[in-house]
Amino acid sequence: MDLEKIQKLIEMMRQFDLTELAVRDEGMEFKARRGERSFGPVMAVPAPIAPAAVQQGAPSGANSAASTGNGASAVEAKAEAEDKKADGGGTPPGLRQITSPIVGTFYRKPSPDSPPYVEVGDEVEPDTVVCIIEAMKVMNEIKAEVAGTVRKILVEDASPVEYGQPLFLIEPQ
Amino acid sequence: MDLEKIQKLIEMMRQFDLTELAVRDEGMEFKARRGERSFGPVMAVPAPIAPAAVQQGAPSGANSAASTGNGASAVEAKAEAEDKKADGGGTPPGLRQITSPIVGTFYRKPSPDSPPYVEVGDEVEPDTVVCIIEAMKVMNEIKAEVAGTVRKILVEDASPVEYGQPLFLIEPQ
Amino acid sequence: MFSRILIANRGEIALRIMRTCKRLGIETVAVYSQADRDALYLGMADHTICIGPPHPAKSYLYIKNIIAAAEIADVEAIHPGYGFLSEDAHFADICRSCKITFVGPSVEAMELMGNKVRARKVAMSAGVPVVPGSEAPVASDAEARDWARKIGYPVLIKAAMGGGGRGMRIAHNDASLASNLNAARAEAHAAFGDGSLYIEKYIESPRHVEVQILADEHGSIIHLGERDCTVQRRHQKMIEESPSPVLDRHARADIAAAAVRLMKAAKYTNAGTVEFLYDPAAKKFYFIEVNARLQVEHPVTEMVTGLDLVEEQLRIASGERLRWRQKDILNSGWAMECRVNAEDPYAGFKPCPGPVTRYVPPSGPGVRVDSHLYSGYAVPPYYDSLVAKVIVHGRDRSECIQKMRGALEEFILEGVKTTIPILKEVFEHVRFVRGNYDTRFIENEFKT
Amino acid sequence: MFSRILIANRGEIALRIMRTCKRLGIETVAVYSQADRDALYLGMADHTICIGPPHPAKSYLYIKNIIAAAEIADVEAIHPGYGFLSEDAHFADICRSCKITFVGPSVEAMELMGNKVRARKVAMSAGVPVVPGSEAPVASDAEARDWARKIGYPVLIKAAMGGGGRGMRIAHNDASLASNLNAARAEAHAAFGDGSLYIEKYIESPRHVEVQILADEHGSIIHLGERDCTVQRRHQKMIEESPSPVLDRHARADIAAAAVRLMKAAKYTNAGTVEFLYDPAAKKFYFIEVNARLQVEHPVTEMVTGLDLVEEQLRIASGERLRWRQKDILNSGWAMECRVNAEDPYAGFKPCPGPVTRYVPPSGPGVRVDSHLYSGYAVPPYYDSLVAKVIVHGRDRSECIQKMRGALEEFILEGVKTTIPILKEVFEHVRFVRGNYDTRFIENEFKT
Repeated sequence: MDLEKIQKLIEMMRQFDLTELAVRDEGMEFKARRGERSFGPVMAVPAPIAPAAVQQGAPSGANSAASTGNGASAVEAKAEAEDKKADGGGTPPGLRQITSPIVGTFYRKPSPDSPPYVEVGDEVEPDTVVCIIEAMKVMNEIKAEVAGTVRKILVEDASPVEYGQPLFLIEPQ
Repeated sequence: MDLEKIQKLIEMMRQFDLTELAVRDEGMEFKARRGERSFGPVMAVPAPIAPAAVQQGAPSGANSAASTGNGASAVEAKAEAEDKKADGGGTPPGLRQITSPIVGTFYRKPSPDSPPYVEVGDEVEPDTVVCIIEAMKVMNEIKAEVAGTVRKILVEDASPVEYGQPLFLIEPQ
Repeated sequence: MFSRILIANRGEIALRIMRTCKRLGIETVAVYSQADRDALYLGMADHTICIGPPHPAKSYLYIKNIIAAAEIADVEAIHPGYGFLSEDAHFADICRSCKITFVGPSVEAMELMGNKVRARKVAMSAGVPVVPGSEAPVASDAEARDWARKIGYPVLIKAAMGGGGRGMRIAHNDASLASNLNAARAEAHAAFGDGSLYIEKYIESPRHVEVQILADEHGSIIHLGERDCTVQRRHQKMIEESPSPVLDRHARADIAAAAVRLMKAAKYTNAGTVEFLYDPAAKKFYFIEVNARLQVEHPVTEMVTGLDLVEEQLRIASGERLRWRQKDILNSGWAMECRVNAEDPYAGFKPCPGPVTRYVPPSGPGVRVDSHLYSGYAVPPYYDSLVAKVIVHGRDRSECIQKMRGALEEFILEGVKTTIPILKEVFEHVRFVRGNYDTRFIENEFKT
Repeated sequence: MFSRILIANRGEIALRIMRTCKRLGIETVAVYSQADRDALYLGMADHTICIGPPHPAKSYLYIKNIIAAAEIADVEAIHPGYGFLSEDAHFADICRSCKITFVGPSVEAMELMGNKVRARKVAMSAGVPVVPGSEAPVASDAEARDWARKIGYPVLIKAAMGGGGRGMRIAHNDASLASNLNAARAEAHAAFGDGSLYIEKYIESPRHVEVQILADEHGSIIHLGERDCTVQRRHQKMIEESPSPVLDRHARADIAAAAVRLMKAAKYTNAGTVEFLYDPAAKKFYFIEVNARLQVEHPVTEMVTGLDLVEEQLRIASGERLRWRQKDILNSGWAMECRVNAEDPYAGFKPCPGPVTRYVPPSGPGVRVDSHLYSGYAVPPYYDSLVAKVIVHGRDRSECIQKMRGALEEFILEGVKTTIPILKEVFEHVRFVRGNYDTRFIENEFKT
């Protein structure tokens, strides 16, 4: 799920003062409703990111737009956003992301000739090493931090990754 | 999902003052609703003033956004705006404004010692002179242009007035 | 100096004039049409007066309401900006009869310069070269043909009352002259109410070079160097720079001296510009016309001289003496201006009014943007499509080109189509970068 | 010259550095924290890399992620801007060991200048006057008292590792010295992890004057004149100008020569600033410290010299020789800068982060605004509250004051409280206009 797109859609709703918006395209479905009243600054004001969201490594998501709202409907929107976070932030329902805690180069294998740490379908435990990220010539092992099954590997081997970039989708046990 | 397309659709909604829009095309579905009330320009976008509105000296109001519209709902919106204008633009219900057609100095009397052309409560015909406006040493007689009763005199004697400035409130017969 | 003036204009130039007034402690009265009532720059004025509906003829060109506004606001002077009433001698005359100072030249100088035939005569009498041609409107097609043969084809047919490239046609031989004369006459009648035409030499690959003049009412006159405005589309300037990349030291001195001679002969006062065609191959220049007002591209001269031309205009109009002698004017570095218009450059420069959804102008060392835009402003459809001027100053031409590329790249202006994309193309074009182009550069090299 | 650099900073200075890179054709890699991910200036970068969460310690100060970003983006150099890692010799050392050029002085010069006691010794050895005081941290309260008596009260107690006014106390006699020493030591321990203190002469009515230096890696060094940064609140600069209104020709030459001597002795390279206290009554100046980086107020120097200091920094760092000799530097006119902070000036300069609902910066001849703001930007609460710098250039100080008043008046910045109102007050204050004030001007004359 592309949180940025969702945020943009929600921002557009606020910017153009929509009360309802529903879009279905390319397998994605989006539906939202806002309160009847007009909300504060009409221009696309990106609200400061809530530290809570940040510490979870979640992109500045749907909830940040809602957080500038006020009145009942904003609370609703926020509650909805929290729900989404509980089932995985910006990920498909039921899946969890493993994000990069540092900047560096992502490697799926301990050495060029070794087999990858994990493949799609593998079971992982919280302390299973799923990849290494090289930064300043140091290899940093990244652990799953969750028990479950690898459902998707989001980054190509030997690619650069930035802070907070999603690396794997895991289906928790 | 093409965000730009969506934004354009939403912008069109605002531009043409739609309250609802639903589109299904090439596998994409879009549906949105805006509040019933006038939102005012969202980013304080002053729409070009329709010449019609201007000649009536009405302030650039909610209706100006509609004036650029076309298509069914825009026509509806426009009709609504016209209704508003009919009951006096920015004036209390049932009253009509006499606005200044030129820039100059407003005088209620033909000469300092004369009585005023009209007082509150006076009946006027369309060709009753209600005041003079002096511009470039020329005294311009301003007529009521409507039959009715003077309900309010909005400008002090001997004050400067600008183009389109409301001078009198008339209750039409 | 004045204590209160009225600005009989709108948009970026009204804002530009207000900035100088603010600095000098002059109160400003801004007039506006109903189409401009929400413009933010009105908030900077000390007083604002609505002068009419959107159509310019009923507001910014409607002398009666402007004079009435000046009278009720009790101003000492009116600054006309450029366009609208700025070159209207009749308006200047009414100002004078109402005892309001018109910030510009005298009525007489405006009348003289507003008539191209008379202006040309003044130039010739001052020893300033003019484009060879009929010195008066041609009385007949036969006279036109005689002139054309004497000068040599190709020749240009020009409307006596035209300007900005309107009412011009080229004839390459007797036949095309005959057919073009009829068409040009009809056009001139329709556009200017006067079908007078004259014939002149058509210069194949000209540069547009103009000289900025300042003259006070006490007989002092100086020039502030030249501007090169060769990059034009449909005879309207797109990019201006100073100095000109094609003048050598001698040509630069000659052209400036000629401009000063002409303006002296015309008893011209205040700021004005003498426009020339320059033929780089022959190293010859020819007087075209005088713009008896502040010009759109005046910031280019401000950047290289450090002067504020609006301040100089106001000082001169209030009767002060020029504070500078010619030797005090030290042009330094190079400056360029790009005009950003709300137009689609790839659809014949079709105007594109409408709401500006996001506006973030460039800035940085040596970058200036003159514009009345802001996020949320709606460009009205009633007026000129110029919405911003990007001006850069650098040590030399190549630094200017670098800065302008950066500035155009950085410029965020969303919601309306603008000329920014084609300006970017021009700044990448090898002929522009080398300074090797003529006034037909845009039409010849770009798909517009 | 470099072909790709990383900018290890954010906000207006990241944008400022990008502008110069764009112009010079240098690709830029912008790093950002999650709090800055929507900042528009990131769109100007060729590459962007998220380096951490909003807290600076985990992003803009987190060396590991910045170096990793530099490596994956394969840059040749890192420009640190000001603040954050710009004066961190350890970071510069890591850059060097990773073969990435740090755009700034050498690690050795940074270490030398980062330590005030060592920097002071260099100054003394170069014959540059320093404020009379203990040349090393005082070992005991008794030693402090001996110094204080020797120098004469009032004296200043300063933390060896302090800066920007933090960790300073004034003592007027033995008793206040004793009590302030304890408090200052505890504060210094808490703030800097080092309780070392030293004692120096307290100058009653000082001006803050600093000299901008450029030095290449081939032994050439020049100065670009001085800046006067006397208008401060809580020891943080609010307004800077060049030249200083209180220096005469001799003092100006002396202070510049002293700065050059000091930087030569320190084998300093790249851009740097030597800060002095100037006592206008005694016409004496005293070295305070060196800022081994680009400064917030560098545009003031750019306006009077016509140089681009970021360009000079990049050229020097890439090994080029200075393109200027001292005689080529011709400071012309006057320049001033106002720092606009998102703070409430009437509530103790409390930071006011939040959404900017409308942003329309001033412009016009001689006006420059360096800012990363735009309508709709949200000022994050995690970083410095500086959001815009208004810079003006004029012929003289009074023209600068006029221009700045106009620019501040014109500035539309809604949604957050800013220091614009108090800046306007300062520009109307008779003592400011006359140039007659000291570093305590704001606290003494304004209710903040």
